[in-house]
Amino acid sequence: MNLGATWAKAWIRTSADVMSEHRVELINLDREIGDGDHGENMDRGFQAVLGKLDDLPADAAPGDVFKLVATTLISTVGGAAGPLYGTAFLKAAVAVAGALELDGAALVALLTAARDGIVLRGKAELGDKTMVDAWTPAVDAAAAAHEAGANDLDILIAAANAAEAGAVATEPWVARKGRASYLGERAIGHRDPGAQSSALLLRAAADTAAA
Amino acid sequence: MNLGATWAKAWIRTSADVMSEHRVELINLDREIGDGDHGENMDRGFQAVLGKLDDLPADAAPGDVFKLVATTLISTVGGAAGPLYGTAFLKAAVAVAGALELDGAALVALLTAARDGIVLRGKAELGDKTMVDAWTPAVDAAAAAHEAGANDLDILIAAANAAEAGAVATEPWVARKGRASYLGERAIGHRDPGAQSSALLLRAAADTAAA
Amino acid sequence: MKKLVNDPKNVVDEAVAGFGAAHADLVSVHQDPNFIVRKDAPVAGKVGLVSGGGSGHEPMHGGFVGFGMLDAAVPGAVFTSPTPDPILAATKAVDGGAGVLHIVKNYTGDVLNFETAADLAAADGIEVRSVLVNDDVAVKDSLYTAGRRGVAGTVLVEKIAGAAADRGDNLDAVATVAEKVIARVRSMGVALTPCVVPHAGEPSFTLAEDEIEIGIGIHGEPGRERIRLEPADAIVDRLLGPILDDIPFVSGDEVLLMVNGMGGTPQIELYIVFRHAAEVLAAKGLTVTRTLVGNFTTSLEMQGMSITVLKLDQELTTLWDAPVQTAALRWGR
Amino acid sequence: MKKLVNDPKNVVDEAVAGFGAAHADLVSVHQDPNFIVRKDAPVAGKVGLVSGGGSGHEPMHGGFVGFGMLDAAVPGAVFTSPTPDPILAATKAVDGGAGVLHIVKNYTGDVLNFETAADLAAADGIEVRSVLVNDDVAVKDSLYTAGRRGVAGTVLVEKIAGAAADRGDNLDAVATVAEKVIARVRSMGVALTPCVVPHAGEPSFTLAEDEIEIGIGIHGEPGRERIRLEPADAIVDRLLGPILDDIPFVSGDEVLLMVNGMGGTPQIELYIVFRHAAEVLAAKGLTVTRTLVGNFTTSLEMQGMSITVLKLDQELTTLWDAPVQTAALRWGR
Ligand SMILES: Nc1ncnc2c1ncn2[C@@H]1O[C@H](COP(=O)(O)OP(=O)(O)O)[C@@H](O)[C@H]1O
Ligand SMILES: Nc1ncnc2c1ncn2[C@@H]1O[C@H](COP(=O)(O)OP(=O)(O)O)[C@@H](O)[C@H]1O
Ligand SMILES: [Mg+2]
Ligand SMILES: [Mg+2]
Ligand SMILES: [Mg+2]
Ligand SMILES: [Mg+2]
Repeated sequence: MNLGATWAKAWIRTSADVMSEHRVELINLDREIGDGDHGENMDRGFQAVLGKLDDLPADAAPGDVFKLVATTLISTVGGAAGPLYGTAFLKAAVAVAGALELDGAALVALLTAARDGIVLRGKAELGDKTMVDAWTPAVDAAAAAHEAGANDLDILIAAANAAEAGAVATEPWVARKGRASYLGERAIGHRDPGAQSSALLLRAAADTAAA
Repeated sequence: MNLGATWAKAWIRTSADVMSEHRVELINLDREIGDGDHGENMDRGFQAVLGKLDDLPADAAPGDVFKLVATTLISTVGGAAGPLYGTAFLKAAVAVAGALELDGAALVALLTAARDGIVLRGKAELGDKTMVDAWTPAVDAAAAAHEAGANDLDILIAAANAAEAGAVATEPWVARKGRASYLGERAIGHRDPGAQSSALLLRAAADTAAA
Repeated sequence: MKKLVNDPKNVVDEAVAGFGAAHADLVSVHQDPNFIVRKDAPVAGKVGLVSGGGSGHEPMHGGFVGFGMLDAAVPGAVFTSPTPDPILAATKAVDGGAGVLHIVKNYTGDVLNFETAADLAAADGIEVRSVLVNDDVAVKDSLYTAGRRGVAGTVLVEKIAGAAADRGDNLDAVATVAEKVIARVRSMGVALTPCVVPHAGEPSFTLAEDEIEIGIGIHGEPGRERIRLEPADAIVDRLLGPILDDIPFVSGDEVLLMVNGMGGTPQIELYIVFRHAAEVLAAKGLTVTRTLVGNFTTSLEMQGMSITVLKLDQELTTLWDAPVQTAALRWGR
Repeated sequence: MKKLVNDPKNVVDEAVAGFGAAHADLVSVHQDPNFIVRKDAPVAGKVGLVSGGGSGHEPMHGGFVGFGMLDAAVPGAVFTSPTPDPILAATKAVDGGAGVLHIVKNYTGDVLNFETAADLAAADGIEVRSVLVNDDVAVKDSLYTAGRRGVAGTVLVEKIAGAAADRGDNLDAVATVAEKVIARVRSMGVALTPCVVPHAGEPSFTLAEDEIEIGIGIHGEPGRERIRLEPADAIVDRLLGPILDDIPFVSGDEVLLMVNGMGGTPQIELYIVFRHAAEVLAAKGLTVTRTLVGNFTTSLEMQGMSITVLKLDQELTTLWDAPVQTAALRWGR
């Protein structure tokens, strides 16, 4: 699939399905080292987005889709994840503003802007055991794939793979941001829920591009 | 043993031990159809009596012992059992006032007065599933044994046996007095805790007389 | 059993001591025997109000001692009526010469022990009247039971009678208004979980993960009926039915609606219950003009709640609104 | 999971509606988005106070809306910070022209959502200041954590800042007194049982029959340390140690001592805790001049409690004593 508005909407629709499907898994991860709401938050947010996607004008660009996602997540998710994902999509929307179809460079710019937005709001560094630990490897892998001449789909697959690996990599760590940081050593052995939802989101991006 | 003050005190001391030993059993009976405090109440009360028995003058009569038991139970047991047992011992004390040693007739008078005291305070009838269902058979058995010419010990054994049978007999009944009456049909199958503690008390009377 | 206690035998003594330390501006606490009196007791010329009963129902009754409500509260052992001694001592401590009203919940133990204390007080020349609260419609008031139990409606009796006493009503008048509240108040409760008496160490009954008890009392005693867990609104309907049938309440009545937590239920659930209860009353044409939501008459850590409805009139509303200054109920000063 | 709820998705909406119905004399409730404001909001010329956060901590914050305390409370989903929209709407609803103070508990989600709302309000020409409450000494305030959490001390910040606003202090002054309370208040908590978030349906952690969690927060999150159950007094010692070391409090200080139930703990246990906590403070030479005991900052039905100590001075004591008229805290009117 070309990476135009149709793909952007499909990505978001698939993400909504994925968040519903993985709601309990994300809740359980968050019960272990947080407060047990992450799956509920993501599901609520993406369901709200789903209800609004059809209101977009027919000529909406991908950036318009992401802007709608941003404002809807900000106004429905709450918690830490709401502002963080909201800012990510807002910055992503700005990064690809105007483009009707995204090429590899735009994809990398989109992912980079999203990650930068999360870091801007949350001030987390790599290794703090947050969603940044999924996004930064994803950005790096996407950039490397693009540089190596990969096509759009492969860039997204590289990003999704790296995000998944990044989420898994958070397991042995102590957390330094978010609720899990209160736990000290007891966070060890548990995957960060936000890193996991980030990996799900990026996998959805690749899956819809492959369709 | 002759049924003088020494016996009266021994009876009460043994009762204190028995209530401690059966504390959990009585609590459990009361958890089933009451509020789970009967064993605690009886134990607290008889332990308090124990602490005061030695203060009795050397020439105290059985009636004095029972009066002390009455006032102490009234002021330490609380709940339904406190006033009921308290009144029982108070009326028993009056019934045998002055006597230094109890004969068969006095024993029957004592038991009758105790039972009447309980009925006076609690207004329960036979079959209401209360301690009366232990006391009334005990009184009847004691009277019958006395009439048949039994000795003191055998009168007490007859009373204890009848009280135990009476307590067991409460099991299939619906209650019409006390907390168990709130349960309606659901009280069926459970022994009344107060009938059980009454049986324990009367068994202690017989056991100490046998010693 | 996990509880924030030291020796289970000292639970009541320590809690009463802590209560006294925490509310020294409102009450004085006497220990051995335990009772709690208004800081300014006895109030000369005022009818004294004494209530009491087993502990484990906090804030009832100690939390209701103070201006405009009780003069004294007498806590027994957990779920065990106090003995006559502390009731007598409290009665004497609050007698301001105008007599004392005993507000007694209708349980055999409470009735007998307060009765004895009242006799002893009378022998000491104190005029004592007693009222028996029996608002629990879960238990049929018949010859074949010990009668209906006193539950959360007791709080309303204490508040309203307390206001009457503090405005200067005499003993007869205070007893009369207390009886009036008793005649017009009905309650019924539900338990989601049992509670554990500290000295027993085990729950008084067990409920499966999908079961609830309808018609429980406040002593961790089993209720009348065990059913499968239902949505909150359905449970509310189950409790309100018998309550509204009992008096009966009629369209146009003004009522006070109380939703009382049993101790372990989050407030968020009590308000969910309140919302639907108010809807049901409105649908019956009743106007909820006064409200009370919270933990007032509890059963230790039991999860569950009771609903209480009081039929108001001008007098009762005025007395309800009168200032009250206690640890658990406070307004107007 | 047994709860008095209907559809778990509607828990907050229904509870907020019930709260509004129960306390219509004190507050107005707006739904979709949910926020609760003082009946007389906006109060012209008065600094508006807004707090909020995830639901499940009731009575915090809705129970503290009213004269002398908050102008608005913004409840999020259970244990989830509200989004900026309702915070913004509440901020606008209480702006009486003197600016608005946001009282924010220090959690990433709360901080970020209130930040966004404050930016949006500023863009609408409303002057907004924010204070971050972070009284929980269980979490070390270091570069390697999200900082200390805001827990029950929040209630004291809201009461005292609310009194300052109602006596006419300007935004700077109200923010300053709020910061002063934050600088002088410390808390720590313990859980005996976990709690169950309605939409999760499972407890956030599990504890064996003889285990307790020391240093829990208020979101059903695990604490810092799991130990064997101990007598209440020993647990109190464990919590008070870090609290008293942190500021530090010194002999001669006057303090407010708060014992806060986590939602499922019987009051009788809270007073047992209070008793020993007061003893310990006295032994350190601290004078407990003000007290607060009850469920104020809860974690749904969690059994446990937290202890909060605030170092008072004349100003804070005066503001604490000032009249307050809310659903959960009320005196002086
Ligand atoms: N400062 C931060 N920077 C980046 N991500 C963060 C930060 N704080 C929290 N997160 C992410 O947010 C996730 C938790 O989201 P969620 O459970 O929805 O919110 P809350 O923690 O408010 O309950 C964490 O797993 C983590 O990935
Ligand atoms: N009206 C009554 N007459 C006689 N016995 C009664 C009456 N009411 C209760 N009892 C007895 O009291 C026992 C309960 O005592 P206890 O548990 O100590 O008091 P409470 O019921 O106040 O908790 C019952 O098992 C029953 O035998
Ligand atoms: Mg979370
Ligand atoms: Mg009992
Ligand atoms: Mg009892
Ligand atoms: Mg959360």
